Amino acid sequence: MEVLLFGIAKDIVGKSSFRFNADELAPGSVSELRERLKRSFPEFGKLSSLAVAVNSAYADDAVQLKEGDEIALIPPVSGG
Amino acid sequence: MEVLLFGIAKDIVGKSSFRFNADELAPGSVSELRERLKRSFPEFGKLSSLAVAVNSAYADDAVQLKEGDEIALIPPVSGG
Amino acid sequence: MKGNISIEIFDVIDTSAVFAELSHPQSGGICVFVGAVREFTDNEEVLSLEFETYKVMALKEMNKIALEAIEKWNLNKVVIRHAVGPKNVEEPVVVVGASSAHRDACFKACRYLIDTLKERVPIWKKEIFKNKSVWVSAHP
Amino acid sequence: MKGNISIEIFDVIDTSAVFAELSHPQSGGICVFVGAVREFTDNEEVLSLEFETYKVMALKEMNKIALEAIEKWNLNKVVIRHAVGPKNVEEPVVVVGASSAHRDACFKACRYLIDTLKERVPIWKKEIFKNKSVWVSAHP
Repeated sequence: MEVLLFGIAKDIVGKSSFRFNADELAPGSVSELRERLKRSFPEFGKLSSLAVAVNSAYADDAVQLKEGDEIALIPPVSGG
Repeated sequence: MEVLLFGIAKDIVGKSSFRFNADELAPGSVSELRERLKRSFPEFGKLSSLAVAVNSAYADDAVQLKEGDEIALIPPVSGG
Repeated sequence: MKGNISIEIFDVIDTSAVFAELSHPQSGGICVFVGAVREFTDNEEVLSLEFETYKVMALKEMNKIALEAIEKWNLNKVVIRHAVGPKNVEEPVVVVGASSAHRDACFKACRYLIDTLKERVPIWKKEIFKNKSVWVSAHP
Repeated sequence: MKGNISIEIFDVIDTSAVFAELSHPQSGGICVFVGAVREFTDNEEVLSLEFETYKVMALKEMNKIALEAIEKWNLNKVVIRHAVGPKNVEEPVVVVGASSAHRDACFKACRYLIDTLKERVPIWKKEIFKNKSVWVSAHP
């Protein structure tokens, strides 16, 4: 399971994407992904917000993740 | 004293300007001009509004008119 | 004097350079409104429009409106342009624009420019239909 | 489907043709907002900006916003364009525009397009100052 990183999320992790090495270690839901990230990278907890997109649409905490999903971390947007 | 006419005012009078032939016949104020016009051309009374400009600025009824002023009738504007 | 003003009345107005003209190093926002000729008025087909102006006064009033907007919203630049003569469907007849540090000011200023122009600037529009022509707003 | 939509993300955005693109025989009003790079943020001199996007999602969100605006204000045409990569002072970074029968709808729609783009579209802006660079809005 691959997670795309943008903006400050890319700076926090130090790369533009990462993988959960084995499928059995992948988080089962958006909320689980979010929890795990904050544990591994406490900097995520300091952001104004951290949204998650699944297959290029905003996904709330309850959304289940499955192999093949395109997942992305969306730190506070600042276009325009 | 010359009075410039625009838009429907030009159509009502049938020309783009007119003069008061002798200075002693010229109206002394904006309100007098307005009254005289409505008497000579009752169609002016039917307009949504009729403003008067003296020297290319809106002038209210009390403004006095003198020889050499540039006077214009301003029927309802509709630019834009 | 803060706020650079460009006021013009032309036979044909060009919209292609307006953003470049309103650009300013301290402007994060530029808002422009263009009014164009519509095909229908109250479901009646408009063949063309004809604009007439009292040019010397129109330019003065447009300048006053620009100054009022600069004062009120602290604008960096203002453009007000109006076309005269015959105009066909889709042709631009008026362009107003403002640039400011933040977007709220330029949106409000742009709306003020067009609303006030329509109220005060001595320009008259005649709508030409198939069987008649009408000076817009002349009668109640 | 009423309402023609043009959504794009480019390295450089061109503003010169936007009014021609939004022109429509039933549109009497066209409102366009351009966001550009400002020289100062909180009195600190900005050397340049850098925009990054999650492009596939950004295009989808921009399309959703355009559809919402068309539905709400009965627009004839909508344009949403955003630049990515490095941008210097005065360069346009975003263009949003709407055309509609009357001016009230296109003004309100244009404001909605830019406000909602700033809230939802996955684009990130980094401000580059002399001694630091900052992802805008990242921290409270």
